[in-house]
Amino acid sequence: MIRKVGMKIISIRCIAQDTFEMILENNFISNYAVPGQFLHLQVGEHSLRRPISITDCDPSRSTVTIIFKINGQGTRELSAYQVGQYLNVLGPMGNGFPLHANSTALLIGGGIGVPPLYYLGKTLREMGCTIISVLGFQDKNHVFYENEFKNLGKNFIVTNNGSYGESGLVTDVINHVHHFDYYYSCGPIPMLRAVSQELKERRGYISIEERMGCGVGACYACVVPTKDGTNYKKICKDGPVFVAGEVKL
Amino acid sequence: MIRKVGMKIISIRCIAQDTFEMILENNFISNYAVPGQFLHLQVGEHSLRRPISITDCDPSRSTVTIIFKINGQGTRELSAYQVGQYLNVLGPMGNGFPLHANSTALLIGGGIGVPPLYYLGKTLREMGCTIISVLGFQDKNHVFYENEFKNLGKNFIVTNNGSYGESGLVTDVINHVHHFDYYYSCGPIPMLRAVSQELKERRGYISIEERMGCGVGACYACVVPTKDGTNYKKICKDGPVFVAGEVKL
Amino acid sequence: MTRLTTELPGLALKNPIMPASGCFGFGREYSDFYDLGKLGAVIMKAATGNERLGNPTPRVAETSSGMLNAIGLQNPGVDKIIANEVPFLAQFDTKIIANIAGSTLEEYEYVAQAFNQTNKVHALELNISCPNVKEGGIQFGTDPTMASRVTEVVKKASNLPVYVKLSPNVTDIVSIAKAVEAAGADGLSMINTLTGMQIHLPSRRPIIANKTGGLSGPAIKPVAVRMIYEVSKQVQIPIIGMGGIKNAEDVLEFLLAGASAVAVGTANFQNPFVCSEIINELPQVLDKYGFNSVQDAIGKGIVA
Amino acid sequence: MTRLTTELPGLALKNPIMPASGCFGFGREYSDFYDLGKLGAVIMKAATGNERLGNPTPRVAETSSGMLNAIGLQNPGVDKIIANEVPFLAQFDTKIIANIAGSTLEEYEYVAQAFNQTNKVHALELNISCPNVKEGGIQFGTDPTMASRVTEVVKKASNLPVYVKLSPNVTDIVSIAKAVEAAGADGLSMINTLTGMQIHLPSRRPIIANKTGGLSGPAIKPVAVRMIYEVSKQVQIPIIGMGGIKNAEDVLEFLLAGASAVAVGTANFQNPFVCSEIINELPQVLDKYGFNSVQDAIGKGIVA
Ligand SMILES: Cc1cc2nc3c(=O)[nH]c(=O)nc-3n(C[C@H](O)[C@H](O)[C@H](O)COP(=O)(O)OP(=O)(O)OC[C@H]3O[C@@H](n4cnc5c(N)ncnc54)[C@H](O)[C@@H]3O)c2cc1C
Ligand SMILES: Cc1cc2nc3c(=O)[nH]c(=O)nc-3n(C[C@H](O)[C@H](O)[C@H](O)COP(=O)(O)OP(=O)(O)OC[C@H]3O[C@@H](n4cnc5c(N)ncnc54)[C@H](O)[C@@H]3O)c2cc1C
Ligand SMILES: Cc1cc2nc3c(=O)[nH]c(=O)nc-3n(C[C@H](O)[C@H](O)[C@H](O)COP(=O)(O)O)c2cc1C
Ligand SMILES: Cc1cc2nc3c(=O)[nH]c(=O)nc-3n(C[C@H](O)[C@H](O)[C@H](O)COP(=O)(O)O)c2cc1C
Ligand code: FES
Ligand code: FES
Repeated sequence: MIRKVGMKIISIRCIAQDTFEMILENNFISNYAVPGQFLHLQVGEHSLRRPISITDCDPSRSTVTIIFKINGQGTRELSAYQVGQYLNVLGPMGNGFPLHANSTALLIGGGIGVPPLYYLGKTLREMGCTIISVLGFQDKNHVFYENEFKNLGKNFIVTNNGSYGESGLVTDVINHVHHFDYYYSCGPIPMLRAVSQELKERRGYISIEERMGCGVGACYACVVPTKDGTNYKKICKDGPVFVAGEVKL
Repeated sequence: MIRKVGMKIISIRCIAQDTFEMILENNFISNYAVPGQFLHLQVGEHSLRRPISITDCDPSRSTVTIIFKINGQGTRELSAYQVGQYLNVLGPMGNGFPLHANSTALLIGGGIGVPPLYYLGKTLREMGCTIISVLGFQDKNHVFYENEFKNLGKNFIVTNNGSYGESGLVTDVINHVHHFDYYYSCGPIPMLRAVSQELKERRGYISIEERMGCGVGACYACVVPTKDGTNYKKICKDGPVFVAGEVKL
Repeated sequence: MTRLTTELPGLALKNPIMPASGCFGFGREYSDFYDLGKLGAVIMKAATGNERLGNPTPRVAETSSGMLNAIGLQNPGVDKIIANEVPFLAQFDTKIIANIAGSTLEEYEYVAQAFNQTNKVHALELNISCPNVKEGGIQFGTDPTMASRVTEVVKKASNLPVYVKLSPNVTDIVSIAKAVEAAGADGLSMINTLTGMQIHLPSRRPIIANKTGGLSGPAIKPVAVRMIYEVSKQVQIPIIGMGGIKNAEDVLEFLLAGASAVAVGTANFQNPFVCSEIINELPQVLDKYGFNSVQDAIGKGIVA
Repeated sequence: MTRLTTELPGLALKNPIMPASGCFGFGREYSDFYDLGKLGAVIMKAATGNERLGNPTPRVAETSSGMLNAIGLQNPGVDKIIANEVPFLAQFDTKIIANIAGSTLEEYEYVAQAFNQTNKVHALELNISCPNVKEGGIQFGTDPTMASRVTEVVKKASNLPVYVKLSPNVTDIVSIAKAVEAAGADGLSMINTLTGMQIHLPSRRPIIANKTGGLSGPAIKPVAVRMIYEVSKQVQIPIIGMGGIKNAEDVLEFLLAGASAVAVGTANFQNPFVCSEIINELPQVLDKYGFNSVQDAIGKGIVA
């Protein structure tokens, strides 16, 4: 169930270039959100809300963490919000990742696709999974949450220009990872396309982004064609998580 | 000379129903503004600025006081600004009241027309004038600055419903005040019309309001016809103060 | 509650508030937020003869105080809507208005007939103004002759009252309104979106994959109010007003301009409760500005 | 600075930025804020044959991300403008564009001739689209035949390049653009304001005394970009683009859509320095999005 809630900003800090981690307080969301779901944030008076994935939830402290990158006017304004202010939020939105206990999971994230994988990895870890993560960033200055992911298991960082970790694309690294049961990927469409091509023999899940109107499934803004092209899925309601191969990227 | 300045909010308090006094800090404005001039305030992202009269200036503390009433969305938002925030301001705008040293001045204000008369009265007082003020308000809850005006000289408060001071309109009181050299009036157009009719044999000045675009004289939004109807004056640039009788109300 | 009632052909509404077509799907999603029985009516998303998959994405873009959309009439087709969606909405104590679209006169006719055969739809809203359909949709809405032809066809095809939804992208909206009135329209719905475009600087391409999209939201409210005012003085049939409504004061502005009821579109995206909240606030707003009832406010803008 | 230059008929501009007509008076007031010599050009407030006193007040109202105005072409008349205002502007190292308006063809002709005789004005902007003039102004702008007639008359009356300013309140702006191009226009100016209305709830009256007014500001930007894009693909003459520009990124959006230069109107009211600031920021914005020069960006929106 989606609710409209006020979420109090508990902390906000810059964790990488143009990238902010914000901790929000709300009992309902922290209790009910599952990995892969997102929040639909009202920023200022903007006509449309901004979808931002859930990076982590701590029901014991009633907190929800998000990580966002300044991408335009709305995220720029969001980065200027102050501790103590309330955000008008719809959530939790969409469907989470299918979770397979006691499996080995390969998490493949790119840029602002990395955040939801942290909550996913933490949850899978608690379910007895082995976690391997491959995270791609533009360059050294954009890397975030490396330690957090290291705490979950084996971790590779890849930067486009090689300024940190491996050099190149996440696909250059996942080539060498063979021992996993499921992969979970989130990032820009070209990356998801490459990843699902590369791993087309493997079982996996991808999380997709698209510009949204309502965020609840009513306006048909955020659709993605199904594999055979005969139909559309709504990312906000049927997704954002899909079985790899289910939709056409 | 008009400048665009940032004015720091030093204090804000509710002084009557829906009525706020705000003290702003800025050296340039506090030094150069004269009674009758106004500030052109940017509130949030509103497309048009809000003209608000100067209630007082204290060059020694670099402060400028304004008083405004919640009248719509912009003034409502302004009342929610916090101490320490900066306001984006154009000022000082328009022309001040002509000042006659050592004269007796009758100040006639109505509602949000009262604020500029305070700075005027204070300045005239310092120039050796005797001040009589007649201030009209809707009702008891809307009365403000009574003590401040009492400190300048004789003061009458009039409320429409008689809930405080005299009952009726300012014109009911000014009828009885005969000993003055100049009158100075600011308030709603119907009041100014009645006042200038009532006092048509006397010398006086009125300050007028109109919806503004630029505030600097470029857009021709804020005009008022001259007495003979053959021309227009711009309130923002030629006014807001006019010799009574100069323009058609 | 009777001070909120408003009466239009086929639509005795408990209040003048309805979600606008395309901004509320078929109501399911919003039924999780509040009881749809609270609404005066629900205007369904556009129905076409067959399923339509709509335009490629991105389909929406944000603009200053508004948004662009080019959904492209994605819908499962009238038959599936009647089978799966109308029965859902019919559970609620509200009126159902079916928005119908097409590329040809025959398609409009087919869709109108189909809705006519259900006894659950209370009125048709004839979408002759969707700027996102290439095959001719836009033509129907910008030419008085075409507009009256499609109106006549739909009137013949069904017994339901027909509200023709006008496009604002025209030189002379009054002549189109008069033409469809003469052709038998029972009411008007106005306005649809203004055609607009936004270019994404990094990619140098229009954000909307369809290049242009329909501009909606508070940005267009002054255009809507002007057009409703102009048309209401020139026609006898009632108007469902829309375009940028966000709150109960906006509703009153539309009533004063001449609308007999209103629809709320884009504002649902910011606040899914908006229609319900407006219905709650409307009585106080009527009080505040001295109106006894909705009926009392319709067309009461003073333009002397 | 050469990366900012742009060349239009009669207007070799040092940069593409000019204040829009009616939003900058005759420059005097803004010359207190910065050196007008910094501007690519100044478009003067509309001039008519005789003095006009304009409309009653209120003449402006605020809307979401925009404003309405109905100034009603108040101006001292072309002769006084030439005597008192043009010499003032001519002191600055900038181009002067005279915006001309009229109620009759003869009035347009008279005003054009008068400006032609000064050798200080570099181009005429033909205002056939002011929605606030009742006697026919609006007609010239919404009908292709009328629009081309007035263009021809003005072209004959002067040797100055003529930019025809188009109204967005039309069904088919491309046909009007093509008509005035055929009639000899040297360029287009677009867009003028959209006609709108706002009702003041306490008084139940339109805020604007003239009832309707012209909507400008960021609210209309998507409509402007769409129209400029559509027209630029269909005509050979250059376009001065305007409608809601507030910053250098907006300027680039208009260039990509097909404008060769831009005008900034409403934004001057919020920020009197806006034109000067945009000129300062433009080089960085060109860098950011990978353009060498203004010239390099014109019409480079990719619409495949
Ligand atoms: C399901 C989902 C989860 C996301 N999770 C995250 C996250 O955890 N961290 C993060 O930094 N970003 C995330 N994004 C992307 C984020 O929504 C955009 O970066 C953000 O909306 C940009 O807003 P803006 O105001 O800065 O940009 P502007 O360009 O000013 O936005 C204008 C409009 O376009 C939309 N928009 C622009 N870019 C995108 C985009 N990439 N995806 C969707 N809408 C866009 C905005 O929402 C807004 O409606 C997610 C997107 C989706 C769909
Ligand atoms: C020279 C001058 C001095 C003023 N001094 C004061 C003062 O000292 N204290 C005070 O409380 N008010 C003063 N006013 C009135 C004040 O400007 C308006 O109350 C204020 O602009 C309303 O803004 P809003 O956003 O609350 O109303 P909205 O109705 O939301 O405003 C919409 C638009 O209309 C304009 N507007 C609305 N009402 C008025 C009005 N009465 N006069 C001018 N513009 C208006 C706004 O500026 C804005 O552009 C003065 C006005 C002028 C012209
Ligand atoms: C996402 C979206 C989809 C729309 N789909 C339709 C539609 O299918 N049929 C229709 O007649 N109007 C459609 N409209 C137009 C709205 O019904 C309404 O006329 C317009 O948006 C103006 O109202 P608003 O400003 O309140 O949104 C759509 C609008 C939006 C924003
Ligand atoms: C107050 C005001 C006065 C205007 N006067 C004129 C005018 O005299 N002649 C004209 O061609 N356009 C006039 N316009 C239209 C502008 O030049 C411009 O085309 C329009 O406002 C869109 O640009 P903007 O959104 O940047 O303001 C006026 C606009 C405003 C806001
Ligand atoms: S955003 Fe409206 S359906 Fe997904
Ligand atoms: S507000 Fe522009 S001339 Fe006065």
